Amino acid sequence: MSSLINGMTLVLCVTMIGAALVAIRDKRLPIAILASGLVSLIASILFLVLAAPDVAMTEAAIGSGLTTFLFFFVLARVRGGEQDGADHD
Amino acid sequence: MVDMLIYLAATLAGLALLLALYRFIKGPSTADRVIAFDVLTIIGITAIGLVALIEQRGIYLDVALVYALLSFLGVIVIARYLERGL
Amino acid sequence: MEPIMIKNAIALLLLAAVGAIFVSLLAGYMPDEQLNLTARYYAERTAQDIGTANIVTAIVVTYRGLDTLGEVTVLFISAAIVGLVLAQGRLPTNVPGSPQQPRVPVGELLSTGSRLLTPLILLLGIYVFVNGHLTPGGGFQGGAIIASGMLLLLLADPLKHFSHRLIDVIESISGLLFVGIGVLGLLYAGGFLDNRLLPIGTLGELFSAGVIPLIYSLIGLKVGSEFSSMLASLSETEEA
Amino acid sequence: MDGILALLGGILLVAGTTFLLLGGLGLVRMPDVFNRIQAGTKATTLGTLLSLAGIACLQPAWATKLLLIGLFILFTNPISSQVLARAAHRIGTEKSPLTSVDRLAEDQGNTP
Amino acid sequence: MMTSLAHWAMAAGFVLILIGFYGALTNRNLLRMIVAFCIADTGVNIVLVAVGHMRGRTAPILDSAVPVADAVSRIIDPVPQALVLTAIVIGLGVTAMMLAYALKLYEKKRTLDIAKFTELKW
Amino acid sequence: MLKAVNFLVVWVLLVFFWVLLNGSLATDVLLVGLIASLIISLLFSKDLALITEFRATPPAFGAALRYFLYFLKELVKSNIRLASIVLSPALPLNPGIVKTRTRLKSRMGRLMLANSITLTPGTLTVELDGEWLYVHWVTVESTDIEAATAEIVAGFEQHLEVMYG
Repeated sequence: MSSLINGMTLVLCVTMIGAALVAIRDKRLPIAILASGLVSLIASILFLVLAAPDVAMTEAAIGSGLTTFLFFFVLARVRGGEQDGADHD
Repeated sequence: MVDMLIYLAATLAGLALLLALYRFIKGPSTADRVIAFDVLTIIGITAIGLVALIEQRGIYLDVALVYALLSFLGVIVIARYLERGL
Repeated sequence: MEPIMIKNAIALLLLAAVGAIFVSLLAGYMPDEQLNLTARYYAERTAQDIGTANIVTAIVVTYRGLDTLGEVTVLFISAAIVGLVLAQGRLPTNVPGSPQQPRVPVGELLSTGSRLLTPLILLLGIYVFVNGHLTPGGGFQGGAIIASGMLLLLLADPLKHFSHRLIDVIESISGLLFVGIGVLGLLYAGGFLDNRLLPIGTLGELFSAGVIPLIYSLIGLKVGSEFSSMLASLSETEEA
Repeated sequence: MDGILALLGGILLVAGTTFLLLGGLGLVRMPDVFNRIQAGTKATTLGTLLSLAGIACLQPAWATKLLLIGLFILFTNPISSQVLARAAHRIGTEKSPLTSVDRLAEDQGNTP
Repeated sequence: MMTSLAHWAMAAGFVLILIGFYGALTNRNLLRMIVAFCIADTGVNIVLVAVGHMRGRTAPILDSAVPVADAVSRIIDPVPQALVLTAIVIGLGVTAMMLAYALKLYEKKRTLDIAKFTELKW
Repeated sequence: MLKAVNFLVVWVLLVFFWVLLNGSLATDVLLVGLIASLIISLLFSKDLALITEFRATPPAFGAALRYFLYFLKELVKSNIRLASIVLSPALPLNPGIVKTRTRLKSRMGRLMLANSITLTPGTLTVELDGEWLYVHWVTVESTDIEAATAEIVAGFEQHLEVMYG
């Protein structure tokens, strides 16, 4: 079944890079943060495919979970500053 | 036979993943993207189940448990942020 | 905007250089067919020396236990800095231009649901760190899950004041016990943080692998309370 | 006997992922946020439950853990959908022009 | 060149690192820079785990699927995994500190634009 | 007295959850589970008082079983209906948010009701305010409060009323 695993990896990699591009390019900060959470989420499935369940669980609980929550807590405190420095490009 | 079915299932799940990703990139509102995020997490749970099945390792399922928890918490944090309750 | 153009060009140039290095690394990479010397040692000896089913746990808690102690210390310091930075000299919150709106109250469904789910999430966290030597997971993951449960409490009842004292007490006691177990290992077993303080038992049972379940539980509690205090200090900045 | 159980598992798995695909399709086709919540998260919940059941048939030893994952999803998913729908309605997310009636907005007095 | 799973994952990790660097270098909003940093962090972790992966082997956890006797021939390298585990946890600590400082700077200056912080410029 | 009963129920349920999680009944697993659940139920049994709102009488158990079966039937039925909507090229929608009324008083029962309504596709609880339940409906059949209540809420409510009152 290694071809199945290879195909899965490809789809996951494409999804992850797409999400990363959204995270960098999108003008709205909440969406950028959400996209970076999605990158972590997909990365954690990728870790599982790479036979690293420990890392997958850490990434799911910490990288995708707590980091995103921290970002949103901070974002709720800086309302009004989301668009700062976005005047170029 | 069963192998064929597993292949088919993985293909369908992959297509669903790409559809949800399309919605995530397209938007238009933040709430739409949150839904797409939730759906992607749920598809991720199925994907974890499939990986566990293919690799024959039951211990991978612990990660799926954490996922089930995270999709819930993430959506709630973002929803509370959106309605200015955080 | 000329300077920004130049800046972007420099950034792209830098990225191209880094990208070239990455491509050459990738082109020259050949996956190993055999385990290298260190990994082979761990794979052969873990089951009999340490008694954990999860070899990553054996490396994190025992073989490289000192690093983990350092890691927990770094986390503690960063949690303390977050608290310190956010606590000192804050401005009055009602600055003109940002009208202070009352918080939207929590719906009944969320408050009922979170009451029901918080204990389950905490129990899941405990399961993850108690079984750290058998299944994927361990103190750090379990601690993160416990902090997520605390976050749910915080979300469902934003006005409820977090008991910082209790969190601090749990944090310091588990830290002290962690170091204490390490020192006991130095005195009664092979060295600092040696897990053979307790009998190793049979592979695959909950009470096996010496003191590893105990150490991982302490790490879980400590990390969980550190993350919780980070979350709490970030969320309570308005009231302080 | 074992073969029949495995076959049943495979069929359940395919049925589950078909629902996942339908959920994804609904997510793309539906016109506004609320309809997307309906199509997206509900169909995928059933899809995941069916897939988990299929995996349980293929590997009976994992049944308890899969049951637990299923229960967790079954309980957490509706709560998160409701909270999200409430937030989306509160911030006045655009509704599709097809929407025939909105009693909640009428009762809150803020006609969008 | 023989491609394998590890190659794909490693390429994706490298791409993520580049995307993260690009974002951190071109954005001027503090929080955006932190987001980009997190993405680069994830990319580094993926590359590290991919280095430890070996074709046709399974996770370094001994149970009924992997008996102790043939562990050496069945499991992958556990050392990178232990390293990455530490890296992710420390990554959260670093992110939390960066966020706390960003919040503090915002409270002082009411802006998140990095170009507005001119005190340390020369 | 009531407090003690509540505490014991919470403890037993948490231990049951723990056993499911571990998938084993070995003594050491049980011992750790008992201690962990004891600590959690000491901390949270006050918040979890709503678990004991379930009336532990024989008719209530019967109603719980019937409720579960009815729920499964509705889940599959409405999923298939929604699938047919999604697959049809014309996308026959008539969405809207209708107002319905519930008679349930217990918090747990109301949560279960809202969750069941949400999990059956086609209907989604948006807001629960007192006795009023605002439901988003993909294919609105009637905007009248009583008719919508009969269509959406009544099926689940009749079982939940026996269970929770």
